[in-house]
This record gives sequence, C-alpha cells and structure tokens, in this order.
Amino acid sequence: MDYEVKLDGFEGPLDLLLHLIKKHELDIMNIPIALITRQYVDSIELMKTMNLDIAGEFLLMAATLMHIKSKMLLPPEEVEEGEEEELDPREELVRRLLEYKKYKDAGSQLGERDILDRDLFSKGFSEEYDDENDDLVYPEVGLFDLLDALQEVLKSVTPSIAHAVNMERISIKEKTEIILNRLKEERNMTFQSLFDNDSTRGEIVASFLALLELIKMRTVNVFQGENFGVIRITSKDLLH
Amino acid sequence: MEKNALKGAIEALIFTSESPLKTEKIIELITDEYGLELEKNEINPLLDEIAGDFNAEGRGFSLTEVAGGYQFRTKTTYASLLQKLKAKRPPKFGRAAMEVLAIIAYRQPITRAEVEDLRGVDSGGVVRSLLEKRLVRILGRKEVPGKPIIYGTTKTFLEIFNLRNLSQLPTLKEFVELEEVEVERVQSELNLPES
Amino acid sequence: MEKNALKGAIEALIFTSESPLKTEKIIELITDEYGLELEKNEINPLLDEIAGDFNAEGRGFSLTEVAGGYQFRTKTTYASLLQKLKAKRPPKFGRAAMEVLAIIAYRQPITRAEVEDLRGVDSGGVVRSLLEKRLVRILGRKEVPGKPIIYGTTKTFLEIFNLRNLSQLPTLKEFVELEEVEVERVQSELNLPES
Repeated sequence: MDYEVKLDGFEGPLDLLLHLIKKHELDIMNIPIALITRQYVDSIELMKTMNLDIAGEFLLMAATLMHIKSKMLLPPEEVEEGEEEELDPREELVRRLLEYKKYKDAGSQLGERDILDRDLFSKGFSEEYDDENDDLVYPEVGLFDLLDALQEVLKSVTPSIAHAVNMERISIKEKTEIILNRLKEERNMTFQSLFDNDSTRGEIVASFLALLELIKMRTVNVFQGENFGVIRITSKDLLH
Repeated sequence: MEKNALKGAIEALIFTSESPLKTEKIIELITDEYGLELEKNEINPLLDEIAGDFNAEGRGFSLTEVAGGYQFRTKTTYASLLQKLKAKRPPKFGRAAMEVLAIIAYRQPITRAEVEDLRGVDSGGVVRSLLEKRLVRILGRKEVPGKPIIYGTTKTFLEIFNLRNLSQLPTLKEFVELEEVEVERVQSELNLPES
Repeated sequence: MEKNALKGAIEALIFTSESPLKTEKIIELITDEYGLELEKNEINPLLDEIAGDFNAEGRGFSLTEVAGGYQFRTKTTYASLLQKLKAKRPPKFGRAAMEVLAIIAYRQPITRAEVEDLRGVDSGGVVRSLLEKRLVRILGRKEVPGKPIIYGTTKTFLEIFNLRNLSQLPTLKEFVELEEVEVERVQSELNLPES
C-alpha cells in the first residue's frame, strides 16, 4: 500500500495505556497485566491494519508489557534473609503512568481555564495581528477514542478477508470528498454515520483514514461530549 | 491630587495600555506627570476600589490581575455573545498541546528530551507549534553534553491563560485512590458533611 | 433577561469592539445570542444609563457617541498622562538584531552556527529574541550530524516590512539601513513587553 497516515500530535503509548485502564475500569495500582497487554496489542494491531505510522515507542511499550507479563508468570524467588524483597515487575510502569497522568490532568485543567479570546476578552485594539496558522492543530478527540469507535463500527460488518482488501481501489480521496459534501449539507454528523454508505471493511477503513486526513488538514474538527460518548464531526469552515 | 482624580488616572492608564500594566509603571507615569511621590501601598487600595466598582452588577468587564499587571477583561458570562462579535474562531488547544504546555509550565526549565521521557512519545512538533504561538520560549541551553535547548513559558502564556504568575498554577494533583474519590462522590451526593 | 445582565452585555460588546459599535449591531448580536426582540427605544435608555455611570467622578474613561456608534474613550483630562504612556516606547531594536534578521531572511534555511560564522560573533541571544518577536521561526532540523535547528522568517516578518513575498526583499544594504521607525512600529504592533 502506498499511503501512510502520520500521527504527530496525537498521544503516545502511555496515553493508550491510560485510555485502556479507564475504558475497562481497571485499578491503576494493580493492573491485570495479561488483560492490558492483550488490549494494548489489539489496539496497535488495529492501527497497523490502518497503516497508521506507529511510532517506535508503541512497539517498545508492547515489548515492555510482554516482558512484565512473563516476569509475573515466574514463581517468586525465595527471598533470602537480608536481601531486599523483589519488586513488583509492574512498579516502574505504574510509576511512569502516574507521573504522566499528573501532567495529563494538569493539561486538561489548563485547557479549562478562562482563556483570553475564548472566555473573556480585553479591549479591542484596531491594529491586531491575525495569524492564519494560528490554531494548534490537534483535534479535541484523541486518536484512541476514534479507534474505539471504529472498532465498534467494524464489529457490525461481516468480516471480510481484511488483508486482501485492495486499498488503492477504494480511494481515500473519494471518501474525503464524500465527507466534505455531506458536511456542507448537514453542518455536523456523527462518527457512526460516517460509514453509512460503506459496506465492506475496506471501505470503512478508507472512510476512517479520510477522516484522519481531514483532521490533519484542519478542515474538520471532532468533538466528544463525554467520555466514551458520541463523537461528532463538524466542518471548520462553517464558523467563518 | 484629589483621590477621585487619581483613581480616574489609574483607570485611564490601564484602559489605554495594550498589555497588562504593572503597578510600578503606573507609579512611574503618575509621578512623571503630576510630580507626585506615590507608594505602592497607596496605589493598591485604589486598585482594589476600582476592581470593586467594576465587579458590581451591570458592568460588562472587570479589572483583572494578569501576567504581573492589571488589565480590564470582559466577564466570562458574556463569552458566547462576544465570540459572535469577534466572528473569529476562538483559540483551540488540543489535548497533546495542553499536555506539553503543562509539562513545560510546571517543570521549566526543561529540555525536549525530558518532555518526551515524561510523555513517552516524540513531542517535537508540539513544542514547535507552542513556540510559534509564543506560549513557550527558548530559555537557553543546558550545560550538559550536547547542550540541549531548554524551554520555559512566556508572558503571553500567562496572559492567555489568565494567570497572575506561575505560582498561581494549581498544585499538581497526586494520584488519589479510586475508593477515596468514590467516597467523596457518595458523600456529596448524599450531601453528607466531610468526615 | 434581567436589566443588569443586559446592560453588562452591552458594555462588554462596546468594550470589546475594535471600532465604534452601532446600535443596530448591538441589537442584532443580542437578539442572535439571547433570542430577545429588542427595540431601539429599549436600548437607548440603557446606553444613557451606562454613559451616566461612567461620567461619574473617579472613572477614567466614558462612553462616547462617535462615527455613528458607541465607544469607550478616556476623559480628556488625562490626555497628557496618556501621551506619556504611549511615548514610552520599548527599547530600540538594535543593529545586531537587524543584521541577524537580514542574514536569516536572505540565507534561509540557515542554522545558528551559519549565522555566527557569517557575523563572527555569538548570536544565540539575538536569534532567540527574533523568535520571541515572531519574526523568525524554526523550520526544522538539518540532516547533518548534531541535527542543528534551521531558521527562516515568518509571515509576520513579511507583513511588518510590507513585503509581498521573500523575492521582494530589498538589497542587503538597504535592509540593514531600514529606518528605525519601522522597527519601532514592529514592537508596538506586536505589543511586546519591554525587555
């Protein structure tokens, strides 16, 4: 396949882990490592079939998880007197997750502050610079939320032989145009309805990739009202 | 100088300044214009009085202390109305950008590699766009091998996020055990006093 | 809608608008936001009330009717004081900064080391301040050992120097001799804090 979707600006492996922990309501202090490893590997497998450009960090984390899992399968070694008790193999990972979560939460708190030119305004001065490339690109809905939603959609189609799908025949460009045309008429649409006209797995994947491209091109924005809630897609031009 | 006239002078200065105005600057200009020797503790009660006047009902904007100075800003109740006036997309900050910004804000001076260690993912693109937005700036280089660039937040960052200074950032929340959160929720739902 | 809330909304609109705001526009925006059907003769008494509030002693600015609309303007008593505020220009943009800016403009993409080779002097501080002033931006990294950062000019740079595009750049000599007035304009327009 001759396309690849770059994911800069999306979240990394730690974020994927936190996402899975939250989704499955797991205890971060006592992560069931087998379950989380399986979920994690499934997620990156899905990303791979999308031909998303998966950063090396994701693969490294998969290896780390499997290493922890294998260590936990081993019977605990006899602790000899005077020796320190062996650490839980998950400890380092948990420490990193907690440290990361601290800043992730701080970041979302920051985004909820009263922001100038959004929540409050200062006096209007006539000479003002209006920088076109002003917005920070990244979408409001995380990649992993999108992948979750995609997984739901894929569940409902009869499994075709996923890898035999010829992506080049289903043009992402065509799908992009379809989405844009619909947004022109409908103002906004749900993520689910994005796939209304898709009947095969290949088509669904193409629509999904078209959506990612549009997000990256800043042509559309995606919103999610609440955690794991309905994802909506809107066109950015509408606001002008 | 009569008190009301002085108050008016301060208001006019803050109103006219394009960026938050520092107390020192107010004192300097007033001394310069009226030949008055003013102390900070003479200015502060007047600033408080102005803030009080504008907090009153029916006023559309109020005096805020931000980025080390004073500026009039509209009340947040009118956000949506004013967005319509501006007819400009309000600034949007994506999750990844906020995360990196928070890390830089709390941990400055910090190198890109340190940001990436914390996040576990390449963050060059995000840092660059924060630099371009002037939310983040280069503070210098770290005196370690490779002399990596160190980053910090800017005055613009304080202005945009309505912060008086960095110490106003909320303290980082350490992880709270789930059970505790649950207990709190139940208590608040049942409207129980805190134990 | 309660009267005070409506008054505040009108004030916030006038305060935030960049030019005098017409009554029709105020009505349109308020109708749009709150779904209120307002008549001109309902708005006018509120505007009079606001004007009265600000005419009070101790206020530094007042509501004026100008160019067919409403705008807050400082009271004339403070004219001389406010001229002093406007006159306090930030320190001048030095020759070194102009030199570095010229080098980056003509030789982009360029690394800091290359700038320094050309000038024969450390230029880190200058490059940093150009970055902060958004005249220069980071383009990426050069694919050579050490992957140094490469710099180029911004759209702001073009706007400020009235250039349609980079090919419109004056000769090097002309560029460095660009009047300082121009540079002062840069600083006041970008609303830069004093360094």
